[in-house]
Amino acid sequence: MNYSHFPAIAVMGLFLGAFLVEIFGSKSKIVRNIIVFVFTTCAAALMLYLVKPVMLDGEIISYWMGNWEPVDGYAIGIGYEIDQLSMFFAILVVLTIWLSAVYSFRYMERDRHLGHYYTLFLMLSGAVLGLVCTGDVFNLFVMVEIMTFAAVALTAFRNKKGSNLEAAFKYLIVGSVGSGFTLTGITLLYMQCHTLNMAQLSSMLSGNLTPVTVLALALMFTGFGVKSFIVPFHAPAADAYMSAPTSVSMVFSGMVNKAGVYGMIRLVYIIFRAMDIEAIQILLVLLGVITMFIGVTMALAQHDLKRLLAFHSISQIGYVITAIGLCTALGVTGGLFHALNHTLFKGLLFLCAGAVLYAAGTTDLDRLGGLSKKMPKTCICFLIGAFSISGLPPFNGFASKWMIYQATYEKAVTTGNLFYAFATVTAVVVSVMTLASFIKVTQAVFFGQCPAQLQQTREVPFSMRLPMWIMALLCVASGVLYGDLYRFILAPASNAALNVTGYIDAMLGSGTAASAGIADIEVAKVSFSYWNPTAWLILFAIILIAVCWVVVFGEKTRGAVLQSESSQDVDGKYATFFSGEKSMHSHVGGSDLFWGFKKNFSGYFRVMQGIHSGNVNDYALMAVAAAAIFIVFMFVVLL
Amino acid sequence: MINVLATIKIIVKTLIFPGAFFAMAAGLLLAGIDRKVLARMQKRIGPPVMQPTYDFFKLMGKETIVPHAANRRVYMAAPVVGFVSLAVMMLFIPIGGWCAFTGDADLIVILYLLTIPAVALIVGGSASGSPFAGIGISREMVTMMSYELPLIIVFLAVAKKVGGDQLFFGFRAITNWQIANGPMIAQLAMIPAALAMLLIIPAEVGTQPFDVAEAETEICEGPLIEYSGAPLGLFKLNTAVKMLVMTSLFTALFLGGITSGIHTGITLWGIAIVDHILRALIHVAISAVITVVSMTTIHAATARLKIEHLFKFYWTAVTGLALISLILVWIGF
Amino acid sequence: MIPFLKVALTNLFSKPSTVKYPYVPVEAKPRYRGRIAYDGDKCVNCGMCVKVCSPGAINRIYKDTEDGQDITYEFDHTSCTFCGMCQDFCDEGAITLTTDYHMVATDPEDLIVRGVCHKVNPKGNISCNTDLCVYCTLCAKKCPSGAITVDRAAKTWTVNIGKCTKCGACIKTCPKKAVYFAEPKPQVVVCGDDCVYCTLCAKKCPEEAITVDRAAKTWSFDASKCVQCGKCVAACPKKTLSFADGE
Amino acid sequence: MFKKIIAASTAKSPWIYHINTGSCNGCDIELVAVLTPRYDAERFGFKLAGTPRHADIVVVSGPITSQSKDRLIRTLEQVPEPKVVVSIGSCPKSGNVFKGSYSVEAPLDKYCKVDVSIAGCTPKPEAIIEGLYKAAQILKEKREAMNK
Repeated sequence: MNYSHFPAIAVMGLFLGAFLVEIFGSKSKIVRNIIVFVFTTCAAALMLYLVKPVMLDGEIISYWMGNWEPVDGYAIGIGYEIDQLSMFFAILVVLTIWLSAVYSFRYMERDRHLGHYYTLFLMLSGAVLGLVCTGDVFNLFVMVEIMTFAAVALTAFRNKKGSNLEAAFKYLIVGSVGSGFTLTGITLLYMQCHTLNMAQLSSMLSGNLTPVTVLALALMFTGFGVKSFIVPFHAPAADAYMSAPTSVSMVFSGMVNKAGVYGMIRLVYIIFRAMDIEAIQILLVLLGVITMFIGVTMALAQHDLKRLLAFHSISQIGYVITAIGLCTALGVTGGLFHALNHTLFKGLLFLCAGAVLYAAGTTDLDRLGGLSKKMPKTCICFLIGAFSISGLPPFNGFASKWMIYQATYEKAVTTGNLFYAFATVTAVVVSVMTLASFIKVTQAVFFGQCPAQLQQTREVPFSMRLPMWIMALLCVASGVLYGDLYRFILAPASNAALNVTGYIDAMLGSGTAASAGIADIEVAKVSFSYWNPTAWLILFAIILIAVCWVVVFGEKTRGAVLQSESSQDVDGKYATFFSGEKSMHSHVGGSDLFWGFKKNFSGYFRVMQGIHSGNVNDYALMAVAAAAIFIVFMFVVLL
Repeated sequence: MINVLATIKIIVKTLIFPGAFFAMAAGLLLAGIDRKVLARMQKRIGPPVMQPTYDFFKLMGKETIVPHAANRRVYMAAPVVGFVSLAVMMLFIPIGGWCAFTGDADLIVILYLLTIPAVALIVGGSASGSPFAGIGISREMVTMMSYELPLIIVFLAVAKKVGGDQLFFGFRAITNWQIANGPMIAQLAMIPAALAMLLIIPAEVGTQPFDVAEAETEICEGPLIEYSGAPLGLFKLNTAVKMLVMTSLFTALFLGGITSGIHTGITLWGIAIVDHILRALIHVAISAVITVVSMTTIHAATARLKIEHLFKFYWTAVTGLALISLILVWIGF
Repeated sequence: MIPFLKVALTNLFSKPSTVKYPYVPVEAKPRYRGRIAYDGDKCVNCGMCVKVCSPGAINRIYKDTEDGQDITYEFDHTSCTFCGMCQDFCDEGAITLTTDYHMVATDPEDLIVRGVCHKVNPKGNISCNTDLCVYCTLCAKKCPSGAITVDRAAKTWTVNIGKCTKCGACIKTCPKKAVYFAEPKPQVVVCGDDCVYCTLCAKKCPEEAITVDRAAKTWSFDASKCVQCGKCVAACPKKTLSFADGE
Repeated sequence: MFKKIIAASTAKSPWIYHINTGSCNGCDIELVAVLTPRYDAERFGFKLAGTPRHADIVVVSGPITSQSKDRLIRTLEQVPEPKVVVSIGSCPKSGNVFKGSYSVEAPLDKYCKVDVSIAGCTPKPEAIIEGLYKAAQILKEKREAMNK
């Protein structure tokens, strides 16, 4: 079975699906759902079939569009190249697409024009899958463009609300500023090296960095920075995530900013191999740390659930960028693992937010409350997501964050540079603040007292809960079975990122890399002393015994006699204690928590309000200013 | 075939010696000593040292009322999860140089295991649906945010001191290093870090000046307001066991080398029972001394802080202390 | 913080200042107003304590006996404020507030102090020896039920037998010892001068001790038959008849 | 055996919750004085609890003004089961000098069974300790009664 065609088929299939849904989809719901389901599932099947050869056997698939083989060493046609790194991101992409599609069947049923919705959705997924599989720089840019415009259109999908249109407009402007920079960078590269194939570019650029290529690097660095929403460019992302329908914002946080990160890795690790220079590493780590901190502090101050989750996506991307910026084996593995985990738990959290929106009609933290008794399953899923993102041990957030701390501090100790230790400290503090903001959400939305108008909320239908349960199980599984995950998926992916020779030889025939003088970095076996799973088995044994005790003991207690459904008229023994008063509705909402923290940081928050002013020209100005800084920095450092 | 003796040994370790039972007994004992010494500092006789044990068993006997607004499952499960994580933590902290489980467990793992009891209290309080609890958990969260920063800096300083240019986060490495060149507290550079750690312990356990979250007078015991009977007993037990965990963490990090010289060699069924008992006793004695030094004296001398002062105190004074020692270690003291 | 630390550490090594109460008996200060002790014999049932007790914690239960009354005084400690007013106003010193403070009870009965005062009614009525009396009106003021009226100008001293509870307060206070319980002389009925000889008193008298002759306008009284029932005095339309002491 | 330990320790760690239904604060300061170094009720395990949910002994002071009546009833209901009600001072039992006023609904017995009453208009701290100690014994008997 010649599987080298599969990536191309998968990408084209998705675009074909988009086309078909546009034609047949607008008439009947069932036809539309079937088309979407069929195409997403077959794309997923095709890509997952490739996991065994690429990941386990270490084979790199190279496929030339239209059979345009490279002519005496020069690659002319568009080449698709799937190495372990792109396979890793492909798994991520495919998983997110499938789950979001299943979720949106019931979630979007109240909206109109669903035909157009699914077209844009399939366009977006096809673009990102294409972006991940391509080996050609310009094809990468084209896919980025399709992704951006599909994303902008989806953000403005519910165009009745004015704020959605404004958010889409902002995303469009900043997105195209970024794409502009990327395109200029690519043209400069093409002018210099007369080729667009990444492998060839990398072999030609490995030693001789001329001013033109350095400018190209700086511009493309900004371009991909914009796409992955790191700090100077993160503001439109927050609005975009909030206003897009939740099944789409899950795809945004799971896939779209990962695509930006993938572009960044390709750029810095493979094409320019600029990571050996200390200054670039410090730049990336600095950007990551700032993104982390600003993302989480802004999230703490939010009043809306989806906006809070958006800022958390930005801060978690900060984690991934910091880890990747370290350029050590453990760092890259940690970064990739955190990217995977982030897709899982952030997707889960967005799905739960969607469920709350679907059931309760609003995601405003001040007007929600006490939903855990009305929607118990969503509450459990949300708790699993919240505990994984804040990195509590049994869940997956802990495993990847732990690796990131180990990597940053190992880097600090080996290079003797205190800056990395500062990065570790910020990472830990940001992780606690993440926990704080999710405690705020659980208290504001799920626990506490239920306002009168939310008494009738019911649990969301099963087809929305299925993706939630799948993601929750994946979160727990990747947290516990983390040793095997590392062996089969993470190690090959991080090796592929660090060692370019395999990538080049696969595309242009063996030996070209050696001739270009690119030596293979001996990737140190990742030595982390994570505690072995037997300790975990005992923990689970204890928990099991304890839970049975609680259940058994639970029966004996004369627990709450569930009086009439309306919770307000319960009085006497089982009413909450109001120092004697009759228990009335007084719910400690999300916005009045963490008074002590906000008071101490009031100066900082005033500055933040200034930066997130909300008008487009500020954001565009920030993007261009950042590009200028990067250009100056690259010239000073690289030449 | 899992060899039976090993599993029995693991189960015994988990449930009896350093695990649940030992943690419970030693924790309640430490809490009793803390209350007794505090009373003596106020020139009064004070309760018997077994008082927390009596409190625990009395609460076990009380009726458990689950308020109507509470989410029953989470409300009942929260204290149990808290206790389980504390019991597991005791397995990984070396007692007198001997680790129940793999010696190379890691400071970061301990750091995160420390957050689970606090999160259990928070989620439990939030699940009880009372507005007082809402305020209580927000204060508990800010307290956690405030002591986490200096705690990680202290850990990094210790790891750097032990590791030199490689990275050793594991307890076995720390203990071996301390056996080789004397307890960490004797090093000049590490004294500020030890001081910072001593100041962190009361905030983590939540004793008087820093128990803003469970202020009896202002917000009627904060998150624990709706709890009664067995769950409340478990939460009180969690606080006591946290005392034991934090003090034994301090001993492991800063007084490592002292107690590791005990080898009487008398073995029973292959387990050096006598060594374990001796080690446990010395360990609890040291923990008691540290409890008195770090928690009781501050408790007797100061009044409860406001939450913003607590946050400012930890992010300026205690973090400063920890940073001094980190920089000193970095320069190569 | 430092000074408190010093105090705390010094306390740590000094003896605690706790009084181990249940094992070391603790006596209340001498003038502590604790449980009420009531001495029934000294009490003369003058009722001043009941009048003066603000929460009304004292109540009396009467039981008639052949020569007087048995009055049980109940002091309810659960409603007493221990102000000590009853002790101050009791001239006999029958009520004293002891220094016993152990007033803890599971059933309220234990907190009620009871005492019985056997009151023997003195035979005669109060009367005043006019030559010793200097009309200083002290006895009138002292009388709890206001039975005595003294007119300093007219130098008259009268007593209202109905109101008098025979408590003897006046006897004690009279500086000249002029007031005394007079021997109960056989009462004699005396007719005033505005009698109209309507013979009503004669008809009312059950023992026919009074004979009236309308024509001769004469009124005569036979002391031996009289049983001092008082019907004649009540019946006289002109209110001229009244008791007086015979010899 | 476990039941015996629970019953024994119920007597040894009674937690007090104080309800002031309009008292002149004489008894309130006296009750708190009991926890000071001189009298130190903590020797017997007494501790002031913040909420009725944590309470074993409920100490009621004050003549139960009409404002505080229904709050008193509700709070008494919220105390978990083996509980003991103690009236301190003479106000709760009879309304003391305020008896007969339009706003005083005095005897506490109307609302719940008073297990121990400590008389004295501000009873002496030693008397309070004695009363609380007796209340702790009653608590133990109630706990044993619950076992059967």
